[in-house]
Amino acid sequence: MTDPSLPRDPAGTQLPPEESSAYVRAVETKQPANVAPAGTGLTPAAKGHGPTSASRVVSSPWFAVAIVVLAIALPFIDSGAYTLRIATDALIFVMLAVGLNVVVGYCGLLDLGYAAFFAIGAYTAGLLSTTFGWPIIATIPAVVVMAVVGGLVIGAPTLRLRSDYLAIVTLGFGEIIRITANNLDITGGPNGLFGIPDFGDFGYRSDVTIYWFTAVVVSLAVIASSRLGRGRLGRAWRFVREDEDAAEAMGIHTYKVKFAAYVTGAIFGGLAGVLFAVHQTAISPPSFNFLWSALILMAVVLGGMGSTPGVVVGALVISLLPELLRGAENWRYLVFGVLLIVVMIFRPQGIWPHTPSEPASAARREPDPQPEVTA
Amino acid sequence: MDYVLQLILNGLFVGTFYALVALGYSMVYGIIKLLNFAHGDIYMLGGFVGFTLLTVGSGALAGGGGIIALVVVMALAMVATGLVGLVLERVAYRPLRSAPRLSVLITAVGASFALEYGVAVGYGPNPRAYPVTVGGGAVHLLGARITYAQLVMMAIAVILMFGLDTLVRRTRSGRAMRAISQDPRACLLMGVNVDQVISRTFFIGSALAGAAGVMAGAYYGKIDFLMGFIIGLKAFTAAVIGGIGNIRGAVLGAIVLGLLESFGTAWLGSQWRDVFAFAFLILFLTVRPTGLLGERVTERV
Amino acid sequence: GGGLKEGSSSNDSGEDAKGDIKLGMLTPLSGSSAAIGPYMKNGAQLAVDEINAAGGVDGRKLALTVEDEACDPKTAAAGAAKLVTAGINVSVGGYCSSATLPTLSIFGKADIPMLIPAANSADLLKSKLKNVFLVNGTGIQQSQAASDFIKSKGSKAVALLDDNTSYSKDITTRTADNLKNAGVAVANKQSVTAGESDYSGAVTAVMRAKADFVYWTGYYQEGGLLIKQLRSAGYKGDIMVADGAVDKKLVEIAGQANAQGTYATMTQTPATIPGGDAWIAKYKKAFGSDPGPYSPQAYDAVRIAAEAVKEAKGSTKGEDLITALEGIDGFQIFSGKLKFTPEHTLSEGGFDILVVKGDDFALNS
Amino acid sequence: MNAVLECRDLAVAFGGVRAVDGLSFDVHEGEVLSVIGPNGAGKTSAFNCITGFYKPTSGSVSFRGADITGGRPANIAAAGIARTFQNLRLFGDLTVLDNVRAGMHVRLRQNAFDAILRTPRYRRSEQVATDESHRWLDFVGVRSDRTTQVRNLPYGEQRRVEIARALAREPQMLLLDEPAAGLNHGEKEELLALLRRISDLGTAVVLIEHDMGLVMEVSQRIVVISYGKAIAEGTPAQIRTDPAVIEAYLGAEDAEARSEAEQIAAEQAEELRAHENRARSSAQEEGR
Amino acid sequence: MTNVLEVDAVDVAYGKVQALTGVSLTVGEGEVVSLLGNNGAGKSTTVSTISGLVRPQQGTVTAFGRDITRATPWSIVEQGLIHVPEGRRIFSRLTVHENLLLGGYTIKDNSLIESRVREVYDLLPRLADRRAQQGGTLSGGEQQMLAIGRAMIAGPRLIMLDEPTMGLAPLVVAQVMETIAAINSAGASVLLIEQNARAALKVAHRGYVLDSGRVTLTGTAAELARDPQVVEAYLGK
Ligand SMILES: Nc1ncnc2c1ncn2[C@@H]1O[C@H](COP(=O)(O)OP(=O)(O)OP(=O)(O)O)[C@@H](O)[C@H]1O
Ligand SMILES: Nc1ncnc2c1ncn2[C@@H]1O[C@H](COP(=O)(O)OP(=O)(O)OP(=O)(O)O)[C@@H](O)[C@H]1O
Ligand SMILES: [Mg+2]
Ligand SMILES: [Mg+2]
Repeated sequence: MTDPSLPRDPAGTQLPPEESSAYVRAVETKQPANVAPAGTGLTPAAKGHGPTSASRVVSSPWFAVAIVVLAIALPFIDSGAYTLRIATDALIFVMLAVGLNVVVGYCGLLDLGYAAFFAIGAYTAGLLSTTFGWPIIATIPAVVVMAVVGGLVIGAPTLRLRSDYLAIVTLGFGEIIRITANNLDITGGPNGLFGIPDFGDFGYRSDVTIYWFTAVVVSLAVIASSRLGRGRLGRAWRFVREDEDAAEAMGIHTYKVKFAAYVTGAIFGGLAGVLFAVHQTAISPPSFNFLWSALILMAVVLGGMGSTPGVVVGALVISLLPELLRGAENWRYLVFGVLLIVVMIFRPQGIWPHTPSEPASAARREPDPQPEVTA
Repeated sequence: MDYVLQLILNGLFVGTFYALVALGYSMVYGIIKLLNFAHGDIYMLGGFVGFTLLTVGSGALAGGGGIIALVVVMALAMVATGLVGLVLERVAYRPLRSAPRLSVLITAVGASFALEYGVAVGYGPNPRAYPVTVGGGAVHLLGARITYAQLVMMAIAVILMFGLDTLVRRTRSGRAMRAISQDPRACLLMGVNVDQVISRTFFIGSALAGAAGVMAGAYYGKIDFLMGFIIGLKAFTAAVIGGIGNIRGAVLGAIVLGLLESFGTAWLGSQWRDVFAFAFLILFLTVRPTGLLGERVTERV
Repeated sequence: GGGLKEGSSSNDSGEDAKGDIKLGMLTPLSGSSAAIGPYMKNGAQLAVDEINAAGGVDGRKLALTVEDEACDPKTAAAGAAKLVTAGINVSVGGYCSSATLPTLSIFGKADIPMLIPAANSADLLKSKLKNVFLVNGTGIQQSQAASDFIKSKGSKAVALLDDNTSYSKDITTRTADNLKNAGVAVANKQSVTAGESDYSGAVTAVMRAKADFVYWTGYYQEGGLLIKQLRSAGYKGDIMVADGAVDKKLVEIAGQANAQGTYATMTQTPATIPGGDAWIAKYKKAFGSDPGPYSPQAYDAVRIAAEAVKEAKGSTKGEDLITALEGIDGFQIFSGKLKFTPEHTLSEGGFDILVVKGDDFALNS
Repeated sequence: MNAVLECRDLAVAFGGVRAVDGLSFDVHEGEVLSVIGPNGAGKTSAFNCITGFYKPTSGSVSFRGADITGGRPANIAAAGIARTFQNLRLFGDLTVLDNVRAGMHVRLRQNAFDAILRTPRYRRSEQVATDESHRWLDFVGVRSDRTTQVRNLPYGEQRRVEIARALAREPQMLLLDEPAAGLNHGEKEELLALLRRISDLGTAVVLIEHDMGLVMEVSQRIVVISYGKAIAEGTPAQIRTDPAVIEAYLGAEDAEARSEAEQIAAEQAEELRAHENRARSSAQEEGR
Repeated sequence: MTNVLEVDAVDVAYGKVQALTGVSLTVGEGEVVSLLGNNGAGKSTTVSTISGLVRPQQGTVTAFGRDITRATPWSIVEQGLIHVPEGRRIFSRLTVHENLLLGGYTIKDNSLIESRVREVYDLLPRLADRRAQQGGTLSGGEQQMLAIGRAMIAGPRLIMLDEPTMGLAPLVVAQVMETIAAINSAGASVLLIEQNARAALKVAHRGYVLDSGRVTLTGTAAELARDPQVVEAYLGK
């Protein structure tokens, strides 16, 4: 009776009874008037939430330690130039994806121009280090400032817009940044900036040093973004994503909260830009085009919006898959495209979706028979 | 004066092409809120289908007038791209109706890659020159210049816009389309075959894009496998300026974008054109957050 | 892989002194410039096959590995790392300048000489890396040839159009400088967006500037459209294109009538040198199609690499090869006799002026 | 008695429709005030004006002496006014507990860095949030699993969660928009008890309701709105017999409808009397 | 009396949640049948199963003598079986008038639609006042009237109303009940879900009580109104 082609929910439980139109399923859980871009999922009544939720595993300190250890160990396993290069690229992409996840996954703001912040970070670091001779490490505070400024400039007037209008505005912003970098002399025009220094000489091969540095920074970023998603601010993001009006009625200043998400995303993007600039040694506008923004967004959605482990997996897939298909030439993106469709059909919520859950500590300790509450 | 007029004419004409693509974009968006990133590639596909038909049929058409051949080919290409749109919806979008909205964005981008590189593999990555092109005379209007081909194409766009607008606003089907965008489940209870209406919308939208693809090939004389990418983005932008989901808005937005680009080029130079257009768009949306003709409803609480 | 410590590059070329001489090429096989990749790849392969058929270099065969650069810096850098890991001895690739820039340090650290056949931005040389050699004429030389020709035409108002990529913009910027020095007025200079179809904005600007000479430095796709749209807007003056646009397709896209008489600045190619026809025929026989942009340069890059190994007495160590390359003098390549300048560019990068006759470019006499 | 909230000549219009048209009323500290009136009279719109979701075109709202007219919803909520919505507006995808934590948002003392670094302050504050959420859920009597998504709960439970969420804000004033809609008789009784408990906390409650039984039972005062204006105000006993109210709310144009309406009103009055009796007897029991 | 609707031993589950177990009920020609039950008892699920929105695991649904267990929702509508859903489901950005027109989607004859729309306006004049207003901006009560009006355009032979009086003022409740009686006397059968059991049993001929997905009680309206269980749970002594 159950149609095997129907998407299943991640917990492996069955969907509601088969229904005659694909749309019936879709609509049940959606409120048409208030279309949050993050959308909502399957009829989730059937979803089971075990106490071992993925996001809890990932936020446990042991998991974090495991990631860092694994990451740091990689060069001992394979220190080939190619391995390190694509591993570093993938890690930078992970950082971008968890940053965008704050904006899109947590807060539900559709951002199609995220590469703008990546560019701002890369160019700020590149410019200060090449033209002005700063050590790369010293550029980081400047990058954070620039990313925040960028976030303010574009976010301030536009965060009130509804999702698709926000999408086009961010897309436009991304293009503006890229084209401006392409047209200005100080940014090196179409060739961009080159000869960007690395973090310094630590007695190791420079690509190994860069890899290690990236691994540490990205691990910290992943943990930070995962933890950010859980506290007061993280909850507020989700409230805003779910229902802005209801959030307002709870005293949540939705505009400020969106802003916080946007600026947080900007900082992540900017820092990823620094890593990218160092890793590439040369940066130029084509690295920050719309396709990049789209790919980062795809990493977030493919992995599972709002789910840190999912987004990490998504980023690894989106970053490494085309690299693995490198030999396929023009078939490369054909295969990539088809794979994307196939994956999404089988896992519509993403590879490792977010399941709303409570930590074990949140279970009620002792039921109060006679509630006594002081107002 | 003639210069300004020429700029306006340029803008109008470029806007016409954007409009043809934006119409389908907006229709599809209007009904299932999908940012169909593969739409531009359907336009590209239209160009290639037309190319193939014209090449294969060149012998048969050699004698006949190029224009008649073109019209026939365009009709066939519309059917072909319409069907591709149908299949795309069936395979890549329908299975994800219950998924988060952005999941469909992924399959749309996936479909876009698949179409682009499918054509790149099939036809090779080199651009192709169109076998039949429209040239013809030009009208001079107060010193500005516009060709007959351009006039015809603008007329086609306007007619299509009115046709579609009437369809969506006045007919039973159109009402159902708008209703589906708000509450598909309730539509079922009204007796609407939701899947069928959605399929129909994809067919129409894709056929329009296909027609635009053939026109582009015939007018500009060149097609390539990535030609849909930029125009897809522009169509999206145009649809948003106009108020996304709104048919008249799509056309109006496309024309505004065309004019912005035309004047942006003139005032700031080609390299700043898109910066000018996007900056204008951002400013505009901050004062008018739902686009030119977008509905402004006070959401009820 | 090699060790983690500094200096332990994974390319220990000494080890396989007996094996194949490994050549690596980065070229766009996907993305917007995917059309170019096969031309370069085939050109290089032709040289490899010829040399191997003639017994290789000191009895050692050449082996060519091609990686996609997609005209994207990140993909290019990963491709370069992959070639390094594969242990190539010489790099004979590089198409997009912006994608080639990040590969410089990767090959540099691995001590691999680069013979860059297509990318020719002056920025490639700015870091003064000793392993970088440009086998293509540079923007400096091309813009010189262009401005000389424009001046000789007695033009009064020149329009310079590029596609906002580094290659193209480099040429227009230098040409503009040269023309200014020569006292020729640049009436209009603009960058258009590649990948579009409608250039009426640019055309209108050219018409308004009353230009009598248009120089396009982008590729043939847009070049063809531009010529067509200029002509149909009633532009009567001369048009010239740079080497990136020298392709039969330009004529096809623009339409023969429109394209007739269009000039081009171009390094010497098989099509323009005596005896080149034989080479073209050979290419056609091998790959079933005409050679395209940068096929000859890629072919030459491989031959130069082989020559360098020969000069270095069979050593494939980076420094030996670089010394050998710097020492080569008089080796015949398509663009003339090879002798690298101290900056590692061609000393004899003679640019010819071509003109469209019929359906193709021919030498302008 | 002190007024917590004063509405003066509130008006809001949409196109030609004057949803609220010169509405004035006060809410006294700690009272239960019901707002009744025909469908479309402007009750919900009035709530929306008070809570900042609509900007009144004229008139003023002051809360505890401060003018809050046209303020942002979030600021008004932070000032101490909590509300529920006529159509449930829960965060459907989130857990029951998270929904209630939303109400606590403005009271939690932790920042983003605490969350990233897991400081003791963060842990403490999260523990408080969890504990209090449980207490409020107990208070409103939610019996379902609190760690699942709220949309899995039965409708009646969801209504309760929404009230718990509003209460978690610890507001001085709580606005409830038709909390009894869709509840059956037994559930209405439970709601009645809950409203009493809320009132006992000292929170002023403003209730929009069409269920006259409930309204008459629980309110100290009633305001009747029709066409955006208050047409009557008084104790339940006064309102029940006010001819203007019968005219506007229970209908008068049509004799048949009127008799039907009177019948319903009479039934409800009867119900009310029964309730009062019961309440009295239970009070006596407690007294003993 | 022939049955227009027969539901026979229907089971429905949402994933692991068993919503209905062996539910059987009938609606006779010209009858008003009321369905009572607590929150979550499965009333809405029953109606959705009949209208084809939800597929049962077991059992059959027969309408007008035809098996519609696997029929599509739109073909069920075409047969004259109209479901007015819980929560009104007005098309918020269509005007009142357009909402009504959409109710006649399955009718090809435009003049028939028009005359029915006029009838609805006569019956519910408040809708006529607001004909050009967007559905979403109506007050709760107005939306409910619109939902009922919209269903009437289709010319239902059997109309299923899911809590039609929720949120309505007492006067309007009475009006709605009258409207239901009017629809019924015009020939349509009615399946009515109501929390307001008192009002429901007043218009109904027969009724069923659902509890945790099972039919626990059935009888004529008068019988039910007298049943002590029903009085206790739904009528309140
Ligand atoms: N955003 C809006 N746009 C247009 N009209 C509106 C809007 N909000 C309310 N109205 C109109 O204002 C009037 C009052 O609506 P409101 O929702 O306040 O009524 P209500 O008293 O709450 O009714 P009910 O008891 O049915 O919920 C209605 O006629 C409604 O159509
Ligand atoms: N889409 C769904 N997914 C999972 N469970 C559901 C879904 N819809 C309903 N249920 C469950 O099925 C059972 C019956 O629900 P139903 O909506 O039919 O009840 P009802 O009698 O109409 O209640 P109410 O009076 O609240 O409308 C309930 O336990 C409910 O939680
Ligand atoms: Mg209301
Ligand atoms: Mg129900």
